[in-house]
Amino acid sequence: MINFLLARIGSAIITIFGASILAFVILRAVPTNPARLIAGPFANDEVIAQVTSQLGLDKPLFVQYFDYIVSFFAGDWGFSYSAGQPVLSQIVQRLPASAELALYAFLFAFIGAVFVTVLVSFLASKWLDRLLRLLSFISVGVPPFWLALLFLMVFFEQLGWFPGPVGRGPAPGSVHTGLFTIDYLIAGNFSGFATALHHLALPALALALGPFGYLVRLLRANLLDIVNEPFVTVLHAKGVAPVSTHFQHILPNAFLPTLTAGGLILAQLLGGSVLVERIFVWPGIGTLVIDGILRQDYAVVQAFIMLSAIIYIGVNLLVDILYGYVDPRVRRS
Amino acid sequence: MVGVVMFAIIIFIAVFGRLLWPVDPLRVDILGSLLPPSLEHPMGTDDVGRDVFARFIQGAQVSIGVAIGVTIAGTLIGGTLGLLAGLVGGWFDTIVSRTMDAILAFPPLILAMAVAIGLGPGIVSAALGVILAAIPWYFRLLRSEVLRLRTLMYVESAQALGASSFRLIRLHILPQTTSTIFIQASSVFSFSILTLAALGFVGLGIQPPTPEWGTMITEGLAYALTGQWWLGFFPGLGIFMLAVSANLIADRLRDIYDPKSGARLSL
Amino acid sequence: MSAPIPLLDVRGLTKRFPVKAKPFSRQKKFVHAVEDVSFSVGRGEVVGLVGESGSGKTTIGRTIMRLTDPTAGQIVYDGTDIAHLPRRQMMAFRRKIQMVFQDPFASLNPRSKVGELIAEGMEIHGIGTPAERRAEVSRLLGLVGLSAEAAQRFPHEFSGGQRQRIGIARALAVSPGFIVADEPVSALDVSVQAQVLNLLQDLKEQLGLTILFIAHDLSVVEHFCDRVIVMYLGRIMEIAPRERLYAAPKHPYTEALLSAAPVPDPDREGKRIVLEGDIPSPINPPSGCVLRTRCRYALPECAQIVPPLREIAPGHLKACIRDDIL
Amino acid sequence: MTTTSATPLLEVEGLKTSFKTSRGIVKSVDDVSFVIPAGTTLGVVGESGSGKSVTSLSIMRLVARGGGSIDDGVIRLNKPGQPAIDIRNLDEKSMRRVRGNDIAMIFQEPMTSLDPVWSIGDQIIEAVRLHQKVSRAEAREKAIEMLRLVGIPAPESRVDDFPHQLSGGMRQRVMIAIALSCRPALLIADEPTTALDVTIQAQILNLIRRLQKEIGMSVLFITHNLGVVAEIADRVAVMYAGQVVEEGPVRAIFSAPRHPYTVGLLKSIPTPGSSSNPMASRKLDTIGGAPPDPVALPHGCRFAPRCPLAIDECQKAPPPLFPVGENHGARCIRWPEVSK
Amino acid sequence: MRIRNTYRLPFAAALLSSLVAFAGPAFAQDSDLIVNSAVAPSTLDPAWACGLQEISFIQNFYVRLVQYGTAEGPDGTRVVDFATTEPYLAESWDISDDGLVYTFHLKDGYTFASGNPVDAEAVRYSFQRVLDMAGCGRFFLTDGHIDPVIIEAIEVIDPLTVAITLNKPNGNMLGDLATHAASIVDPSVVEANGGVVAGQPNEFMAANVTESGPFLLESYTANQSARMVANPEFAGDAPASEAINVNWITAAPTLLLQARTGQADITFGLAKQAVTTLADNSGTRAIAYTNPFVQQMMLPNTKAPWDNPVFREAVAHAVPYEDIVERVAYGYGTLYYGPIPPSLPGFNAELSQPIPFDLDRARELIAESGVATPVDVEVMIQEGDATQQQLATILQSTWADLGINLNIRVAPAAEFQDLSQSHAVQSLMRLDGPGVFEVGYYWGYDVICDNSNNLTEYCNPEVDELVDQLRASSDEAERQGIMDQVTEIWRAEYPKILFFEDQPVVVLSDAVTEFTFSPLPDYRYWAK
Repeated sequence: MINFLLARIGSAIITIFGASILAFVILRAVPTNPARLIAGPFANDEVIAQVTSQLGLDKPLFVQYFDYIVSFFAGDWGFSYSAGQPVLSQIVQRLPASAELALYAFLFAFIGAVFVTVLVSFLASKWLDRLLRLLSFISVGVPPFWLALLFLMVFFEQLGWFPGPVGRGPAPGSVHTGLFTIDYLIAGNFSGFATALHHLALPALALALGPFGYLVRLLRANLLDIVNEPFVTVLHAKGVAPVSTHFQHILPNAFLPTLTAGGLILAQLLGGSVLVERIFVWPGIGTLVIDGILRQDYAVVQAFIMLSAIIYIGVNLLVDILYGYVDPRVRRS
Repeated sequence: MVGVVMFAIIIFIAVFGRLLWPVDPLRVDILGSLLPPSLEHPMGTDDVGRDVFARFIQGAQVSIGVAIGVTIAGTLIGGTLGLLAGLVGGWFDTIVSRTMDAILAFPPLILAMAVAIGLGPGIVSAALGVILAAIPWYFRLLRSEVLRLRTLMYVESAQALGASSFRLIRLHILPQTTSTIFIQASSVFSFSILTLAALGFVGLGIQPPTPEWGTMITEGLAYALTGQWWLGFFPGLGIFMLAVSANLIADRLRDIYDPKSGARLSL
Repeated sequence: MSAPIPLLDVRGLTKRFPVKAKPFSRQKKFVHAVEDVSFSVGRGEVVGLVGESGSGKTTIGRTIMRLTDPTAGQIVYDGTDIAHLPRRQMMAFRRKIQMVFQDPFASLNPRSKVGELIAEGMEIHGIGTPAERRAEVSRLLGLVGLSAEAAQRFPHEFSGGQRQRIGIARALAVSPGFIVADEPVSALDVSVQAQVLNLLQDLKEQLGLTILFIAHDLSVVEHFCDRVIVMYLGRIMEIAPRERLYAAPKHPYTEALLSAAPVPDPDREGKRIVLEGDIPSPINPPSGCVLRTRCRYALPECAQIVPPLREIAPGHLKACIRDDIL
Repeated sequence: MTTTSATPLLEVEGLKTSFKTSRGIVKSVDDVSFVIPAGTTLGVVGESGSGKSVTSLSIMRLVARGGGSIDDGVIRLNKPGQPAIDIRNLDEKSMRRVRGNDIAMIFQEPMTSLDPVWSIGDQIIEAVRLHQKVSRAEAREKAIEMLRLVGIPAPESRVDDFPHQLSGGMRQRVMIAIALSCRPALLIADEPTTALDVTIQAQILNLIRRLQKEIGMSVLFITHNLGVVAEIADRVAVMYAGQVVEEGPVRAIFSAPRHPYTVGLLKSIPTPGSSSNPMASRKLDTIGGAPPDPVALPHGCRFAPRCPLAIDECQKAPPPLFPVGENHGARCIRWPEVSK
Repeated sequence: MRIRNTYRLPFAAALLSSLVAFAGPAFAQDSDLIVNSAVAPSTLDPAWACGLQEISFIQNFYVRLVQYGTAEGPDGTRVVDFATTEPYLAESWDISDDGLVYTFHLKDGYTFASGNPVDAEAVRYSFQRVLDMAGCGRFFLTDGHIDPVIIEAIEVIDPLTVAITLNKPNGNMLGDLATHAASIVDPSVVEANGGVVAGQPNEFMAANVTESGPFLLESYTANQSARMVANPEFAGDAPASEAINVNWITAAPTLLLQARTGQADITFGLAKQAVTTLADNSGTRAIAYTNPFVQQMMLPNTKAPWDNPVFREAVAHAVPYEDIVERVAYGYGTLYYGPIPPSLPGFNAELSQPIPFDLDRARELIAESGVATPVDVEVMIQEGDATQQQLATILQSTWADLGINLNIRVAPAAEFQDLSQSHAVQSLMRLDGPGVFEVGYYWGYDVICDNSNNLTEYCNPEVDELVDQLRASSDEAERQGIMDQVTEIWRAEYPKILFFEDQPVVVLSDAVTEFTFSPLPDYRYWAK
């Protein structure tokens, strides 16, 4: 187990470094000189040259890379010219909003997918199965930002059931986790909790639908595979009731691969949903990055790319470890 | 079946739309702006009075054209690398696999965005971004296919006859992977459509005034809550139909050729 | 009984597969698939190679075919050591040594026509013109008992036995002198198995083939082979002409194997010697004699030395230190 | 050895099971009848596709999962001292009580027949607790006891192992432990040794024989290996193309078969000891041709197209099972002329 | 060890500041005035700030020597009057006869948030800092005279007296001292946080304020929101509101939504089309003001084909001005043609009649110009600017009939700025106007020769001379004469296309009781 862990962590670190080089090289290809942006429109060449050397942009690329990596892991993720703030503090500020949205979207997608798929496969109704498949295709094919727009037009504009694109709603009085729903619960403020959830619902659903469809497809395929395994016939031959066969045997077996996919999805979501956040004006990392892109504030974009990669790899690593813990085949070998 | 019909409709619109609806997608009619759908303008008009349907048609051409290009390029590059890595092995395999791992460390959309930013906004850099994001998927697929097929008995039996590696690939390995590649390609096609639209949505897509669905949605966003829903709705519908039908086709193919494997790539 | 001049002489053949090493672990682990195996096959002889799973019999066949490279040892075919021959020079031998595979479903490319499959070897080795090859394909199909129009059909249109015939025709297409038949009938139903065995017998007689017949079914080997090599866990236990081996096995493993094989005779009585326990892992084979953990005759010494394969009678060799048994 | 009780433990009469496939309806089992007296072993032999596995799944009523249905026939289980159970007409819940409890089954693939994410102990415990009212701790004790019974060394520690940690032979032992944990009246063994090596096969056959004696159960043993049948069965049913073509005591079947197919089958296997007979031919006797297409079965005798004794009459009507000796039947109109 | 400590610091700081930021909105109260606007400030440093959004935000936290007056506005609101200058920190001032020395007498009792007095030394330090750092602020502070810098010396006479010496007279000096660039910052805080480095921005000051003005910045989340409360220690007039919540909302639908539902009290930056949908909305009123910002297309006069004045005249006639005002500006635009925007003092409507849309005339002029058609021209617009994109699209379509192929190049903000500053594009669109509302300042970069900020590259030595006279003069009549003269010269040369002067629309909720409009919003006068 220790060896397994060390090996996974080792390869994760190598991958992160590979990814950081990639991110660095890609973004340094940008033609515009960030110094000019920082210096402002009335700056003369002298000022621009000053700022350039202040940013270290006149050094060789590999030195810049080295500097960047060293300072990145030292907690200095660069300075956002468009916000006049260090990137790290901006990201730390916005992380809870993205994390909360991601968490709920993930829960909706994962719990929804597992529940619906297992139910449909248990009921073994061809008709329901077709419906579910269709639903999964629809959900995978919908561009999330368009869906967000449709949600707003229908559930906010037409029906008025949910709040419009106004972000997270009122903040709780005391801050513990930065996740509004949790903080409200800690404070014992249930109406606040309901409000926060109300604000979360539409963006989280818009975000959840794609992963939901993906997970449904995956889980469905796995369930079909497992149902045809000989051991299921054995279970029937043992006289195990279909309910237990399905939920105690087939589901755990089919669930394991879904776990990995779930991890990837969570990692992607945690990195901020660039698209949906923008529409719902969610004050998260996604919005920050879009602004960064539009203003060519590359310190922000680069930090975000690095962060996504690290989260992605980190969550993958966690899932692998979890998987090893849950699946006896990996655990003991 | 539904997939094929939907796909056919969109392709038909893309190819013959201009003939059936010969309206210039760039023609501005300022005073006729923001008109709701009508017989004269089946999808309404946009903020400077351009016919949304005409733009929808041209958007279909752009989206499909680019997605096809991306899919083909991704298949060729990723597939070739995968074949080589699986066959040659050794340090080549190690280096390429590591590189692919690094690429896979990025959520696909983020990677495509990074490339599009790095190369400057535009359809070419957006397409390159999507290609780069798609390559590792092909690479992994082909590499594992090669490794799997190499141990198959009929490949060994050809090897026992003295067949060269090249012959093995050409006659015994590559033909077996076509269905897998095709399935993968339709997934990637759907992925490209969605990603290109997403890039357009964040302003990294094609340059106006050429209509591109993702960009059209962004532009329509501002009008969604002032009542002019048609600006963003129809291009979204186009993306939706194309992506869903490509997925349906991929799934059908998978049912036919490879009923065991699940979905492979998602946004 | 004097052994004929060997066509194939295997000396000290060893094949170890590295096990995917755990990171940070010092010693590399190997699957000891074949350990120091020597035997020979005479021209025109049919030699059976029997053993249970993990005995290394299939690995020997694949190594002779150079589908995998041996770790050590020599494979001398007709005077040339082909164990480490470079690709180009090996090509000449690919014509001379051919293989019939176990699974007739998996060993034929489902997308190629039968004619193409049979002609492939000729094509690779540049034998004949396309027309000549077509004629040869028809002849071969006739030889294995299929009609000539089978060439135009795909493998899935044939039954298991027919496919195995196609596999045989494919191997014969390059006129080999030596055939490695790797469990050629074990995937077939009993009645079909008999047909294929008969075909192989006919071909052997007609074409003077030399065959290394790999199998786990003792009665098939007894029926078909002249000489039998018994393997266990990568090593040869016993080599003997079939009459001697089946009548009077000299190695405890052979004895147990023969005793364990079910016989279609409800009246057969007699005590059955059941080998206790599982076959040990080939990654950590027992020291000394690999059988000792399951052998009822095992002595403490058995753990000390690897028993050499020694001749106890003309043409009869065994790897056991005890002569006081059996 | 065989006590011929008045009512056999299992009676199967006129069983018909079919599957819907894309090519048409496949009558996998067509009018199959046999009985298994208590405490005896019936060996069912046949080549692939002959319907032997479907017969066993029909008895367990597990064909529906594969898209099959039992169309006709009677399957009756007579446990001593209890009313007969009509398996075909049982409701699903009662059927579940029969499965694993009265009739247990073991399968060909020991590698895939166990749930990979459950420990073997839990899988035995599950079986025990399904049919017996015992506590978990008691069930665990029982599981360890069963593991010891099937010859797994150190059962106390292995009870928490997972299937992937066991060899094929060990897994088959675990399967047997699960099957026998509720002391079933009938054990159906569907090719239980086919995937195993010959020395392991011998171990498992010995085990089944030993346990059968200890528990006093009947066994329905399905195999394609005539040697195995000869060793384990009291009676033998030979199946061909969905039908039992011959049924009788094991000695009679091997020494005096009355169906041409049985004869052909026996002749086509290499005879052990042939090497010591210098006169023995190197050629085997074979059955010409191939089994019929399951969707286009011959109208008359299904074996007729391959039968050396076939006459025109054989094509006309399906032959019934003729009594050809004591408890011995053969589905051949020319049975008196058939000899080995 | 040392290295570690320095590494740990930024982490801790970031975490801390983020916690503070979470806590920030928590103190928002119902009584707060809510102000929403579309664009967020990118820096809080007065020496570095350039754009409207920075200027209008920053100026609330700092006191300046002088301030603009106010006047009656539409709908019961008021407007800031850039023509008048009133005392602020300075009680009074003397200007030497030659117009070169300005001596200010400061009020006593003003303090920084740190408790330090706002004295003559602080004024000197703040001004010198702006000049040394050489950022945008210097341009405002010097009225654009940076080469050489017009301010020759800043001297502390005594703690309450400071003198500024110019190297040439400038009629608008007091106006410049009322801008954000002349904000008085706390020298002790600046020195403690990086001090002044010539030519370089200060990261601390970019994210923090050293309050000397009417408001304290209670919380600030960049690009998102801020809460400001009245500064209890402020010695000047207290602001009309106790606390103001400012939200920056880039998403147009949200901005509209919050305005529509009354969640925002004051909303800036709504799209004109969106404003029209609020016409019947109860609880809000949309009020249009004027400011001298003009939607324009720069036609660099030195680049072909724009180097041909007749061709420029032709394209100026090929713009459907009225349709554009109706459907792009939705009526919130003023048509004119001249070098002075209508809302800048000195505008002469008589002389600045709009150009008629006349395609036939344009065709004639093109033929006359000798420019061979079809001709390809490129126009750069800024990414995300819907209005510019509409205008470019309209021109593209309209000009296609004239044989002019207009290619649109959409550039992200940074690239846009880079390319326009380096004069590397054939033409570009811009919403542009002066940061100091005085013609001299505006012309000082927009019409005079050899000025990198003159994006039309218009150059007429005769005009240059007139501009110099104008900037030195303080005589109203003389100034008007010069302005009219320049207008006539400029107009004849068609240096650029002027689509319309943009009328800013502010949406006020009915709760708002006091509102004073300024193009550079000053929050002091707002209340509900």
